[in-house]
Amino acid sequence: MRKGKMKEEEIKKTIKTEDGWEPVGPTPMPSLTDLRNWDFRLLQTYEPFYAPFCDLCCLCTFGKCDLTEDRKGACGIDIATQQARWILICCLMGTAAHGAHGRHMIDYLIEKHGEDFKIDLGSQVNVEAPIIRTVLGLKPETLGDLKKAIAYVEDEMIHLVSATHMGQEGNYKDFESKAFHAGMLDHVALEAADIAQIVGFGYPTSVADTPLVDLGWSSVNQEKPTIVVVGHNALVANSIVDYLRQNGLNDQVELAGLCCTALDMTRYDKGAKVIGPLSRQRFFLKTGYADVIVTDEQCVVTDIPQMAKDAGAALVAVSDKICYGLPNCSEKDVDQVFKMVVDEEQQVLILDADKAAEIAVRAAMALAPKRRELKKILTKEEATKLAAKCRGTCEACNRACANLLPINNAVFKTAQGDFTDLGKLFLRCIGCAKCEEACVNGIPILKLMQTAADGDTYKIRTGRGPIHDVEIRKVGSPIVLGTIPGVVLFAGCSNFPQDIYDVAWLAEELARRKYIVCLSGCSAMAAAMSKDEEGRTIYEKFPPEFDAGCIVNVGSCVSNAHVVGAAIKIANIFATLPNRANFELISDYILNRVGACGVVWGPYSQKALAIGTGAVRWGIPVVLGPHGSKYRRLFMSKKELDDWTVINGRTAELVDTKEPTPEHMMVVTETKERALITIIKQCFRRNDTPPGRGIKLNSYISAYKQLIGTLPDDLQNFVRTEKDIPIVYKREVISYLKEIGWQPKPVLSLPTIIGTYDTKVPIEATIK
Amino acid sequence: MRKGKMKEEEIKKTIKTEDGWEPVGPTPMPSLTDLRNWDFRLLQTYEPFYAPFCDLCCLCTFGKCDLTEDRKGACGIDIATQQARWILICCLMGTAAHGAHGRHMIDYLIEKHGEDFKIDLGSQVNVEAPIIRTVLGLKPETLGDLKKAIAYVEDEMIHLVSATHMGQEGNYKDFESKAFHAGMLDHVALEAADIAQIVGFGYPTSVADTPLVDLGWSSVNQEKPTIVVVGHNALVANSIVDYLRQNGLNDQVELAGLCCTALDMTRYDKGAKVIGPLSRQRFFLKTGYADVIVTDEQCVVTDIPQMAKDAGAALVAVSDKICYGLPNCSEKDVDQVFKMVVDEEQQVLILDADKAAEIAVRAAMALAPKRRELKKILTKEEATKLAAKCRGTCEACNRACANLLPINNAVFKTAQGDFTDLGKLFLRCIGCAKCEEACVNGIPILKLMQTAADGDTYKIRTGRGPIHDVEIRKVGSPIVLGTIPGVVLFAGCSNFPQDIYDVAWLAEELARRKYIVCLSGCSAMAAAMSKDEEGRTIYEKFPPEFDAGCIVNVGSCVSNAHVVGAAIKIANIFATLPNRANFELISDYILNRVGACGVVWGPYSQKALAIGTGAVRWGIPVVLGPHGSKYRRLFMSKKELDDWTVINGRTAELVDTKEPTPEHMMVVTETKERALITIIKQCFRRNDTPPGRGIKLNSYISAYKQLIGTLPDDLQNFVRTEKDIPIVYKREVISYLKEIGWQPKPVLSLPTIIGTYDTKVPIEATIK
Amino acid sequence: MATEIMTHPYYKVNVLTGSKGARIITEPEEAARIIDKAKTPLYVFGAEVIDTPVGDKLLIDYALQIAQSRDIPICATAHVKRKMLELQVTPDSVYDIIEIVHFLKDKDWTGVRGQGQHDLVLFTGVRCDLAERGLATLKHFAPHLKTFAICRRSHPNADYAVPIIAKGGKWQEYLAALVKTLGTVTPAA
Amino acid sequence: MATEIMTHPYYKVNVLTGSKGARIITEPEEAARIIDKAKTPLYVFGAEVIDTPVGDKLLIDYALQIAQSRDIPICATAHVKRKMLELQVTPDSVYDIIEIVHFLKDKDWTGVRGQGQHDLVLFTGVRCDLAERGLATLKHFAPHLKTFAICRRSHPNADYAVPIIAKGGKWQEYLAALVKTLGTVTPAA
Ligand code: SF4
Ligand code: SF4
Ligand code: SF4
Ligand code: SF4
Ligand code: SF4
Ligand code: SF4
Ligand code: SF4
Ligand code: SF4
Repeated sequence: MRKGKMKEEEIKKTIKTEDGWEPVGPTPMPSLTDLRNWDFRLLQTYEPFYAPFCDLCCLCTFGKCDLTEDRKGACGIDIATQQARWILICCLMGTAAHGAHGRHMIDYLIEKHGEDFKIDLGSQVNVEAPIIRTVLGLKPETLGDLKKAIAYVEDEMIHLVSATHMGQEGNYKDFESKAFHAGMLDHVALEAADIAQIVGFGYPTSVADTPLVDLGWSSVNQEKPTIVVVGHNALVANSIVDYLRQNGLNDQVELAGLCCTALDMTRYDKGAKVIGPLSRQRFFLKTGYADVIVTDEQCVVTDIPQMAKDAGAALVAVSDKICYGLPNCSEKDVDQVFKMVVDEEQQVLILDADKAAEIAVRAAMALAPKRRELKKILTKEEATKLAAKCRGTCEACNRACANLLPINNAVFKTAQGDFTDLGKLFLRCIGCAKCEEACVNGIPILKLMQTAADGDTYKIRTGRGPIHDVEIRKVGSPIVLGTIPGVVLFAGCSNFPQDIYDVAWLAEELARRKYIVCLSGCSAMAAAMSKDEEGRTIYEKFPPEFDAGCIVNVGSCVSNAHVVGAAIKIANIFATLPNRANFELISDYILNRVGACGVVWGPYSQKALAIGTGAVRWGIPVVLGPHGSKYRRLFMSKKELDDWTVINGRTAELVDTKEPTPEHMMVVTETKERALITIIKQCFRRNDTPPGRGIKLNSYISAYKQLIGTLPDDLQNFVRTEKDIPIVYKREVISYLKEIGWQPKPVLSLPTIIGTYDTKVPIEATIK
Repeated sequence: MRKGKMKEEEIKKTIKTEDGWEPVGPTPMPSLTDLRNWDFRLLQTYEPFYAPFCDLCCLCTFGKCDLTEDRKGACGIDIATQQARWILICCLMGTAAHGAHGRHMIDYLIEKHGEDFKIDLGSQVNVEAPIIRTVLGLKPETLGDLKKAIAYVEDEMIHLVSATHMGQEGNYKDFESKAFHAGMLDHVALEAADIAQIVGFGYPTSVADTPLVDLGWSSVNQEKPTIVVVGHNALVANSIVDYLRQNGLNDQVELAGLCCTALDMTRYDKGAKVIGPLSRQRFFLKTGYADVIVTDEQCVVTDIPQMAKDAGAALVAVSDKICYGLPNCSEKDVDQVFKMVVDEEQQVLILDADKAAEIAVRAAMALAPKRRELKKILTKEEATKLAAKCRGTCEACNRACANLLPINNAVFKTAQGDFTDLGKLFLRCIGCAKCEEACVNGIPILKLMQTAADGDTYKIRTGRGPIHDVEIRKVGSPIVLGTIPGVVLFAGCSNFPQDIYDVAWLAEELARRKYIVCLSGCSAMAAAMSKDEEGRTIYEKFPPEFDAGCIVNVGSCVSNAHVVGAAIKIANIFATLPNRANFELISDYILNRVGACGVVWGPYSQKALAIGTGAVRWGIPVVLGPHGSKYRRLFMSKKELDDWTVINGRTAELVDTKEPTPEHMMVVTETKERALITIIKQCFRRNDTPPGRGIKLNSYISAYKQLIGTLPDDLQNFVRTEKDIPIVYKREVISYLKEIGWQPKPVLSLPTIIGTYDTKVPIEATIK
Repeated sequence: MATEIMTHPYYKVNVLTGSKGARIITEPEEAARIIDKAKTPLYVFGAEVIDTPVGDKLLIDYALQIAQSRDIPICATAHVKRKMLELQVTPDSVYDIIEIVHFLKDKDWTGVRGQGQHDLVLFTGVRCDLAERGLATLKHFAPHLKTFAICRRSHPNADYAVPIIAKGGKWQEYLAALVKTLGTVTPAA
Repeated sequence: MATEIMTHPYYKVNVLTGSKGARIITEPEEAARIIDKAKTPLYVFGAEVIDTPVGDKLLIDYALQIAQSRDIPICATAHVKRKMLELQVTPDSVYDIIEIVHFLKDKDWTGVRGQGQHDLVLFTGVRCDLAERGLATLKHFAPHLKTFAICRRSHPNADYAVPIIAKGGKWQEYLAALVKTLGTVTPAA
């Protein structure tokens, strides 16, 4: 529905229009269709690419409907639209996960500190919430304001979920527009959630060189009572820290975590340990090192109750999202619950953070002495024996592997006492446990891996949160000119196709080439698992300031917001474009002028899909690893065959740039080699000055030569004039260009697509 | 999270605790886990029955995961839990559809009338919103209060959607509890939406004998310019009525509708026509009778743009849920849009109700004269000729049919000039068009059906909205005693397995037996499509007052709320149980004492699933037609093998009733015969007095004998003492009972399951 | 070595999306062997047995013959019992289709004759989409028994299924041969 | 008449959930015929051709021989080009796998040699899950061409697929026979 007057008044009130930090732009708190024209403009260049996972639709009782060969469902839907609907459903799961997480966090902190608790991100951060400012038009000043941001997400969500019902949206483009909306809402939720926890828990902010903390499964001291927190919401983990501190138990109890809860917990307590990403959950929990397992929410493998039982560990579930059918002990007396947990070996649900924390600590201390025997991993001899039945031939394991790994050979070698291959396999294993389940001889393959895995400990820098305004001022110009070749964010999950080291390799290759490299979540953890000859991880080797050649851990998944925020801040702080309720203006700026690129090398989750989809709406291209093809949708141009006409902001004239940049908005690459090249390319922008483009091309050519051995095959697409050509390669490039009949292309200093579609944003707004 | 103090304060404010109409019960605005113990108690007796539609899970990029033979997904999920997750996803789609609909309706009406517009449902209705009162604890007095109800739905929804993400909930019972929550929220949304439209548009309320209006495709006068509205949200349809009235065009333009929009539009204007339910959409739109098609939202077949094009009709989409990729003309000048639609034959999206209404009317008037030729259906000769290629042997049509119909023979006969079979087929056709698509000879089967279909016009009573308090007072006692044998609601969609007449048959059989029979939505329409020898539909034959032997059309899908509301009101008004924030108390009362049963004979939609799932949480059993098995989940007891212990409210003692009532909470039946028997049985309640049970058993036995030919095979389960046995069958029954060794069972006057599980509701509360 | 399983039954709404599909029992003799081997079989009669003609007979005629050849207890679903009584046969139990499936899931159920859970369940005449759902339930949740869909539209979710038999004549032949084989072979044990 | 299609490839994550599955080309000779009949074929080399041993050779050796037998243009994905250059072959085009699939969807695309869209696309050495996704894309959105997955793990979403060949030796035999047949049969047209 079009917004009526009352709705408009309501919005004005919500965003405190009178608060005159900037005039309110055209799209305050945009609803479903408000940015649809922008979306359609993007889709015109970047066509959705669908890879159906199933020929059918099974969503309603008219089905299953066969959608092959132009068949339509009983409802009339076609295969492309069905894929797009699916994408929307998945994006909504992601957005909801973050939104609910944010809501929970904010409600909790409001209970603790009150609605009026001030948002203060320290002396270095004045533009505290670039996403919320741009999307809603609200400058959040208190926790209560963050709640408004989440309420907006909630309000929009119901409409989006509604659209997925049978007999609703009938066009794939509109589903994609709605998915973009979900993605954008996701970013609002991310930002609100991370700001809330930063201010509410006093996480680091306005510092770049946050502490280095221990990472790796061996960093856990199995001599001590051990609590392992698993999930994405550090609220209870932080309560455990508080309880330990209050009771002087810090040194006596080991607190470690898996996934983002671990990362966020280290922002609260640098003594906490990070075991690793999602892929390490089963692997670690099966060691039995944990005396108490605390599950919160998101990306928590659902068979933890069984694993806890097998390992003789206590399980405390603390989220209404994951209740495992357990008795709800939230209102019970602590001693009574303690008894249930320790004496009766019951697994429990406790939705009270303080109570859960106390139980976890007390149970760990009570259980640890009895569990000594259970904390052993297999000796090589035992492992060899267990592997003995494997002849390496049946391959049932391989066929079941979610990562297509050659398990048979590794297990067979293990049976011979050779653990090398299994050790290598472990580095590619995503921890799905399907091999074990499939093994016809019941070999406990994950347990064998524990024996094969090295026991190193690594250093990871704790998440630093928002990028500082002053950093933005410094890098804004070189980024927009192109002389800093790009800002790359490695986000998301550990569903890596290849070695766990890939992310570290990619990050390092880029940092070496002076890209600004940021990491978050499981990627940030994985990148820490690789050391150079001197034993240093990339966090120790590269500077933590947001500048050319840095390695920045922004934090957990919710911290991804800050990198998108940095792109917005470049437009807002550096280029002084107004961002208040000005989504299109800012996104157009990013798309055309900010060489940013998101990478999800191990895409798995619906959350990562939502984040990626949101990034695309902001004009930030996304590069995915091969598992990303199972998301079923990408956004790709037809390269030089497409129309790349934009508007010259200065003259308001249409100019056919003939330059496919950014080339794709969401693309999958198969190998890390190809990923590197693609990332570099996705950082090209139309706005690049010749020196800037020269630097970017220099990266591109050097990487291409290094990995593929020749000049890039599509180099001609990105050289606009001879001035773009990097000096070192000048002769070679010119001769190549001549050979293939290259023609110069226009260079625009103020490119924009505003004005190439129906929008309320005037072209003039783009040049400030 | 457990609710904190601030949250509790916020809730108190929202529900105006100080407003002392009743003390606030234990669960005001319950969140995800607040009613979990109640749910688990239900699930203990009524186990989820899963019928997986697929062996795999394809929800994240770790998949597809094979879940057969106890295999788990990479995330650890098992097949049962995966089904339950799917159910939750589908329920959420339904809840969101109604919630977003309600939000849209309420926002629109607030724009029109203001937030403080009073809710007044007339002299007969004082308990205006039993569901909202019971669930939230709020007595809504204004449109603004209804908005609060929807806001509550929105707030809860994000958490539920979150739980469907990979790596969240890991137990099927908890997924079902969340699905119950979604279903209950759905009911809140239904009630809010229908109350809003009743008061905002002045729909009938506090009258029982609402007008009889025309139904059937032939009721549309194809001589006049014709607008056909399709969907579930009558907002724009009502604007069209307004526009026609304001411009004195009522008599000149034909306004007709398909699905619930049609029903709701006749509540606004009794001159509007109802074409029919969802199953008639394609059938009718292919006649070309519509000059302008207006699509709003929900259950709108997604290939309408193509059908409109084929029929040369204009298409105006008016909802942000269904935009079809069309240009958004909401802000354009009306004349300009008129030109686009009429001259340029463009299909358009208009999100402004008044503008859409004006365009629809003006376009219809402009197009009608040119479209005369297009409004023809095939002559028998033409149809015979088109069918000629069919030899009836390839059966491609049959194999594709979503309703498993024998199309080949009917088409083959048509080719011989005999339309009888095709006419009969039409009555079983659900309009999926798959036959047509599959036909190897490209025979336009739906168009042939137009020729074969009879052209009768029928009468349906317009939706009457809420049941009156005075009616409740009258029927409360006989219902609770059992002397009115039951309240049956036929709700939902037209995905009927058998003849469209089935619902009319079932309704009539029950009304004859003095059940209170209510209908809504597509079922209400379908039931109108059957006439007796005197040409009367059931709406003409049976009284419209909510009393024994009535036939009540409550209205559209959102009006279903009023039947659940009636059950609540029986507890609240008749039995004077407090309902404010007292979900468990009221549901326990319904489960044990109110013989209500919901029937969805043609279940198809996620909305119907949400409604049904919600009903179960309220203690109302649901009977589904066979397509309901494709929902994948039912709730069934093991009959006499289960433990049927309840508490005697008077003595607070446990009593093993040995009586499986209600027997199942969600069950599928294959045939209408079996459905009738099952519905009758599902109306049994533990609270039935012997005379009441006698009356119910009388129905049961008579129906069983009529349809199956013997005494019921499970009669012994439901005869508690000899006093229960209906006089007419006394001898026969007693001899049967003897034969099988029946033993008497206890009869409880105040049965309750409160107290058989962990709850805050004291047993004493159940006896008032 | 590419595993091929039955995935496409007669009805498209029943296409198998999965990894475990029925074994197709092309030969009636093989069908007879499967039935013969069962120790505690059950035969579920669906509503369609009543009025589905098979040549000059009704489906129920063949189903009854099969049941009687091995004294297989019958569960009459829907309103099938009425017709059975007309034919002078009393069903061993009356449950609706979903109810009997629900009981079959429980491995400790005592079966319709109280002699223990069934090891093979035959289905005939259940509406095909509904049958397919019930078979899916049993496939996943009743590992303790096998299902055999004696239906010419074929059922991928069963353990054993008849191939699609389009022609009425062939179907009658199949059923007749099955009955005949059951009649000639001496019952196992 | 129960339609049986290939649904179970080597990898479980690639199980077909659908209604349109590959034809299994069991005989290398038939594979050769399919390739031979194509008018404008294309061969897509995936990253794994580089380092996957096939007996004493590499996968790329066979792939190259197949391509060269009919002058089939090659699209080198990932970083395959490097290896090809080492082998003194220049690929006709360099796109990453998803990019080439994207172009193949467009029936008006001129193909890698500018001579029109391809009618048959061979794939070898693409990571199996990714290949399966690309093949699904083409199955649904490129009705104008056929795909042939020359991969011993088998691909249900292709139009033509090799059966699962577990043993390395057999796989080498298959490839060798294919190359040999292509070498002996005179190219069509
Ligand atoms: S969409 Fe997924 S769940 Fe549905 S049939 Fe296909 S693979 Fe199975
Ligand atoms: S939503 Fe449409 S395509 Fe999917 S099962 Fe239902 S009718 Fe078929
Ligand atoms: S646990 Fe690792 S090795 Fe085993 S199947 Fe999963 S990804 Fe493959
Ligand atoms: S399934 Fe087990 S026995 Fe077979 S190859 Fe794999 S590890 Fe060895
Ligand atoms: S990065 Fe991905 S897998 Fe890791 S914790 Fe975040 S969402 Fe989960
Ligand atoms: S959600 Fe779980 S079962 Fe489903 S595809 Fe992902 S890992 Fe597999
Ligand atoms: S349109 Fe009717 S007859 Fe045709 S396939 Fe659908 S339900 Fe069957
Ligand atoms: S598909 Fe067409 S030709 Fe074949 S039987 Fe059906 S109506 Fe006749």
